[in-house]
Amino acid sequence: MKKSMKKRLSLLLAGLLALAASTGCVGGAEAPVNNDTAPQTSTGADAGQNPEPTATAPEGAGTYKIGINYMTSASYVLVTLRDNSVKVIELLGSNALPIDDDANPEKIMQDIENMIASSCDGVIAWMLVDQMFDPLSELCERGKVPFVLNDKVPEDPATISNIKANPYFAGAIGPANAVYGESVAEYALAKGWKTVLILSGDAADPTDTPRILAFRAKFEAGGGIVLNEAHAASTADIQPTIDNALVAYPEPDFIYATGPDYSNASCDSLYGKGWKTKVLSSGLDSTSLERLADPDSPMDFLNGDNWVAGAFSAIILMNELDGNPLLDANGDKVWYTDIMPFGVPSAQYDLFKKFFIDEFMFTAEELSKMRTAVNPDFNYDVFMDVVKNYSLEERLKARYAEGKITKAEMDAAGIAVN
Amino acid sequence: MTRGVKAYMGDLVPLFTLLALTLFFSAATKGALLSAMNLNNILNQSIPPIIAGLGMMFVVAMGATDISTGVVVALASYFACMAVTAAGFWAAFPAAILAGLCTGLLIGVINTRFKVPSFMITLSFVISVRALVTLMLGIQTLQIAKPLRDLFNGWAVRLSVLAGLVLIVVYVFNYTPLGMYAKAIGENENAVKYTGINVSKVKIAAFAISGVMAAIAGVFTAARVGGVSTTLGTSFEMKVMMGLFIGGIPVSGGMGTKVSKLIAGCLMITLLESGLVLLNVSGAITQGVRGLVLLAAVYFARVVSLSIHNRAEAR
Amino acid sequence: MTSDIVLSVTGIDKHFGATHANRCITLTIKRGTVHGLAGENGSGKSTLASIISGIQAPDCGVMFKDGRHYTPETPLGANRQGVAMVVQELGVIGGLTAAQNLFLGKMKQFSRFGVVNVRRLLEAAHTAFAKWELPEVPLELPASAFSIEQRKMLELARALTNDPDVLVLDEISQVLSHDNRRVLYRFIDNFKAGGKTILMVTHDLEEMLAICDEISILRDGALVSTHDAADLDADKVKRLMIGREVSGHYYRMDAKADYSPDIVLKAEDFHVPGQIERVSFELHRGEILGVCGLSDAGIHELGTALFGLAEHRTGRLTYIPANTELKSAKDVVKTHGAYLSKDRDAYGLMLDADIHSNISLPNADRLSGALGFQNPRSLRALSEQAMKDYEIKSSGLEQHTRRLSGGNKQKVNLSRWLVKDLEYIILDCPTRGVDVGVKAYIYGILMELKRKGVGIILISDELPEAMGMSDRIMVLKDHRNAAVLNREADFSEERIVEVML
Amino acid sequence: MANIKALRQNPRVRAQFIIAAVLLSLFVAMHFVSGFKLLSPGNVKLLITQSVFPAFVSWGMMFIFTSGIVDLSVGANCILSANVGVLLAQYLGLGYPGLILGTVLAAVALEQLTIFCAVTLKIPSWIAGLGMALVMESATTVGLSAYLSGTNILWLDEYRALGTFPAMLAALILGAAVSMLISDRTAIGCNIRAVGGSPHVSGAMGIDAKRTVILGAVIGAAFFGIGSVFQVSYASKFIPVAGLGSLSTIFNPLAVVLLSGSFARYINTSVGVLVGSVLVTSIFNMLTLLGVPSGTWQQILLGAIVVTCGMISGVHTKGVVK
Repeated sequence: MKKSMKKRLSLLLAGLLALAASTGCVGGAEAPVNNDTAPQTSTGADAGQNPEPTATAPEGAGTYKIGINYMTSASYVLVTLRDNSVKVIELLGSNALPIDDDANPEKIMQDIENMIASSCDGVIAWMLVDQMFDPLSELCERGKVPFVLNDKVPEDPATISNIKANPYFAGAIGPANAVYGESVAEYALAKGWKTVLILSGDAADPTDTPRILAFRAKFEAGGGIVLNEAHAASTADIQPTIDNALVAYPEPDFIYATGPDYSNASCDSLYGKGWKTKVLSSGLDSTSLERLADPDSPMDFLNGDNWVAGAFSAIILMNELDGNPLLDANGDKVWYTDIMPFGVPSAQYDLFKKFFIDEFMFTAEELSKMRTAVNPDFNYDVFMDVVKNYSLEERLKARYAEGKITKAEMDAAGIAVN
Repeated sequence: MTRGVKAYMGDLVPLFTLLALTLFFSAATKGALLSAMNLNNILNQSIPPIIAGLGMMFVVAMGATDISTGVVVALASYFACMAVTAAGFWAAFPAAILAGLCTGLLIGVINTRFKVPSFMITLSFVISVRALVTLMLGIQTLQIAKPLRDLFNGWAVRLSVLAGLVLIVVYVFNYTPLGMYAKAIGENENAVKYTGINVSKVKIAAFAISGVMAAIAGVFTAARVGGVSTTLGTSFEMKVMMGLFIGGIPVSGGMGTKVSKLIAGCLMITLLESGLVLLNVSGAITQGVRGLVLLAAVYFARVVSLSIHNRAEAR
Repeated sequence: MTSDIVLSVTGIDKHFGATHANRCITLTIKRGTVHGLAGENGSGKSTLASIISGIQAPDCGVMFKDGRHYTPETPLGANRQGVAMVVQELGVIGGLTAAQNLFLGKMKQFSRFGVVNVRRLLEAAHTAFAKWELPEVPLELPASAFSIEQRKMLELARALTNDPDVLVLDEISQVLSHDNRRVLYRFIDNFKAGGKTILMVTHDLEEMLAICDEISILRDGALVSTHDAADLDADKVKRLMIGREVSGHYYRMDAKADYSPDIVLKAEDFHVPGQIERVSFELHRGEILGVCGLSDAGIHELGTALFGLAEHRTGRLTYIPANTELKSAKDVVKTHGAYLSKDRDAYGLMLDADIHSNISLPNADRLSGALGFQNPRSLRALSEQAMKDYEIKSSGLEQHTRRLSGGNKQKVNLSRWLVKDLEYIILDCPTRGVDVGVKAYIYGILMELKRKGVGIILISDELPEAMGMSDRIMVLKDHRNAAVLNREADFSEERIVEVML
Repeated sequence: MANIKALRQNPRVRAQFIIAAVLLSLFVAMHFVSGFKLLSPGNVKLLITQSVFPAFVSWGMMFIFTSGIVDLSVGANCILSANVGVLLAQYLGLGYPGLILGTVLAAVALEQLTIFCAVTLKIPSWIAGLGMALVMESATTVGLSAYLSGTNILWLDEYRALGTFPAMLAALILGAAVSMLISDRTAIGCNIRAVGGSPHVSGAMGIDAKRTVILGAVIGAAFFGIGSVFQVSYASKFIPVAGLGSLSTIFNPLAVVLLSGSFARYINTSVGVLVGSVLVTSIFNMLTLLGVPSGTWQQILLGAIVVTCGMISGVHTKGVVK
């Protein structure tokens, strides 16, 4: 009896250890982590002396272990944002350590602490709400680890100046959330629609709230009427919430859903009702895009930037770690919250899928050029040009220039090329 | 081995498990686990669950359930932040404690006066109080000012509050009638009632203590993350509960409820979360590995305590 | 099959850890008889009963039933071989209805394609009670709603659904009230008349002598001897059980009521809806006031209500020396009162806690100082003192109460109150489930308390006990105070039963 | 038999009438207040459709919880097994059999893992459930991310006939009938309660406790597996969650189980689950119709209603309440 128990126990433990070890290796398999035992390497100079630079990292550009926190593994939005950072880091020959925050604000701080303790050279930070930025900044300063703000950027002036004063602050980049909402409102007003149901998640979600506020301001100023703002308390509640709202407010002109989960639930709810109601949303996931391309689907408008902030923030951090921070004319770090969303017309869907979803939107070559250590011409202004010009068309043109897209395909997509 | 020693050994099992986990992770991380900075982190991260657990222990000792801890964290930190904004610095703890106390008293009164099972009450609190915080907080940003944050995050306050609370709870739990009654209710509520003890009062007190401790944990949590948000403390109660039960506190409560087990359990969980990051286990799979290791740790502790028990029995 | 020996056990031996519970017991039980097992607490009679019932397996030894090997590995196995039991370890399950409890594990016989025919189940349940003229319990209600007597009747009916040749009854009459005991005795007669056999364990020697045909006496796990009941009397049984001469009486000897005129407790118009109807009485210093009545007369409810645990209680209960009204259990404890519930395991002890915790529980408040501080040493000293003063046999203060014998459990239960200076105490069947030795010991304690001037309310299901110990007896009938009888004048069984009915 | 008849006319029946009357008048009143929307055919269809999942999960949990296992992994289990079913049906081309059998078998198998931890490894069921919830959530997200690109949701595009109204209505009625049949009219239903009540006594009565708990879990998991099939057919997806977010999936069913348990004195538990599920679903629907904001006030009111129901049922509760 006791013997069999012991055997079972040891088997179980052995299995666990193997699992833990194997998953541990996955994280570090591509390049051994050099900084395991080394003290904090906070500047590029230190990291540059790294004894075993990997093949893809040229002279002067170090390899780093970079921590990325992301809210939850269960959201396409947040996972894509994470993956964009991870891909940039990996394409540049460094190692990413993405940590799941378990959808928990306390865990965000805990994860950052743990990243610092596990000798990450830099941190790509995603903070849930404004008040978390100050603690983050202090934490990284104490740990002497450079950090970049990814996607979420604070609005409070005091917080902003605190962060900018932090020597370990590398930059901040995020989408133009208000523009997301406004462009939906503009589109609807142009179509002459008057009534709307808004479907969103948590009633105080920091991403959705500015979008909704901007949308309401614009739409109501244009004479539109918001029938109801429906908030789902959890993912399981999304479907019933929109179902119920559509009983209470039947056949609105359109539904403004703030993200993929909500737009898809809205489409499902409208399915078979035979209403003229359309769905307008943000977030470029494949299901939404396929529905947009389908003339029978109520999905009518989508915008987004494919969560590119994740990629840009990684570039900012890599340059910072190389010892080549991106500084503007005043010597300030990147602080940009206006990444513009774009729409994906159905004619361009196939190309979008190929070059944004199946492949990465930047090539390794493009990325390596965005590193001053490799390409001395790269600087703040060049970077800002890349950011400001970023759009579906611009990206497709770049692929065209590389010969990956034919002229015929570009014409079919309605993009003029010379 | 005498019975006394046996009981003592049984209490030590969670500590052994903790030690085993520590050894494993420090070996696997080549000592990084025990670096000064990481020890700081582990302590830091364990403080809120330990504090909340100190309160929840009273409820668990009675064999009752309190899953409202997470929402009390959110509610209390909301009031703490409001009080700081409105009245100043000093008001944080009183406001939070008052919020926690009221919630706990309410749960206790509904439980004893209206005979509603505590699991049901606290479940409905989880559903509704979270929504209440969302409603009150709305889109405003409630920040905890830097000096206050520094104070709460500073070693002096953090450690002294933790040590103070541990001492107070050890005292109340082991050296006063209240603690004894709470444990006795877990053993046999009727027996307690039939010795002339006002069981309702004890229960209300236990829920109130649980609420107050959750509130204090809430202030520390808010200080750590800089303020309140609507999702603050989400599934925090499950973390605390895991800490309690992994430490070996019986689900049915009673005399086996010990402060040392709670502390060992909470440290184990934090250690696990931290250790996996140090091992570069990343992404969604971390959660699964954590679940498996938790199950293994509980199983291990059970097997060990069983074999100690059997050996003592055989003599 | 026609042999007159239905069951024989040979060389049964059983150890529990260091305890040698049964020592090579060899015993034969004759068909169509009631066979009693007598012995002190811890003499091994319950162990033997549970081995025969298949609850415990013997370390060695064999058993034969109807001349064939009898190997009950489980109670179910025993049932299949014609042995059924009503024992303490196998209660009823509160979440199930009475009918489901009756046929638990036998649902298949009412099932077709796995679906139970509820009507047939209820009919069968009804028949099970009717067949032996047992008082039927509400069949469709969950057993959690039942009183302890109803539960016992249900257990008895459940055992009988197996249609056993041998029925093991372990201390069943202990929980039964006077009238239900009569039902039990009538049943035993009927059962025996059908040529079936009963193996009975009881602490009530008078009862045992009255209904058993043969009595086997156990001491320290070994069989002393087996006798015809006709050859025995109570003193002889006691002597055999204890192994030495014991005084013939353990009740008090004096025939006169003897107590101080000072009143300790005074109840006026004491009323609990549906339980107690306007009861008034006075308890004097040094008085033992017996309380008797039929099963539903409300005697046990009176105890609970006096202790302040009944809901919607009206009327006054006053502690006269301080002239304070007692409204809650706390008031009773504060005025140096105490209460002992009838159901010791459910309402008295924390069975899975150690002796120390159990003794400390009612004294914690009293012994705590500033800031509620309890000195572990003084608590421990108290427990040690209680253990010593009341001769609790155990392996130490850390022993779990569950492992103690019934008598020692009751000593723990009593001693924790007696270690403080009491003014009055309400005892509900204090000798339930304890052996003669402890019984005598408890009566001794009562006399000691009486001498100290403590007022005692002795609620009892056993008339001899009430008559033997009380100065006055209050008889409740239909929740009312029907009469208060005096030791000198009215103490006879006929008189009391007359008032009861 | 007279005895039995008398019992039938006990306060229980009266209480059932009162509860039915209160609920009915609530619905009728709300129908008028909501501008004749609540009981409109379309909305009644919706209410029934939405009730199916919580009802099946509650029935399932009822069987598991009654046997003494508090399993909090049910939500994670539903999500994982539904996605397994969709994967088999659509991506491996197994159609309806794949969807239904795949989901139900996955639910049963996963539940057996939890039960193995709780019963065989003797890990307290709370911990076993939470631990397995962590593992299952992680398995869902990791598994799906390996399979999908451009989204993290596995869509059920075909094989959605079970999500239509007639199927949902039939499911609800059949579910209640089968649950009632199993829990009240079969030996296993009785045994589950017996084991939950006292493993020792039921063991002595020849009931194998371990086997009963395992069987109870099989029945329970089959119920919530079927519930997941209907849910995924109706909503065409079962969005994965992480970080113990699956717990919020079962908050409403948990409330339903507790409610039906506390009204067990008056209403058969299986029927109570049905009524409770429709009620909880309707509360959100009603409040939306009344213009009460979702995500805040609706949840606050649900919490208040659960506690109030608990208080009402607690009026006659005697004895120990934990």
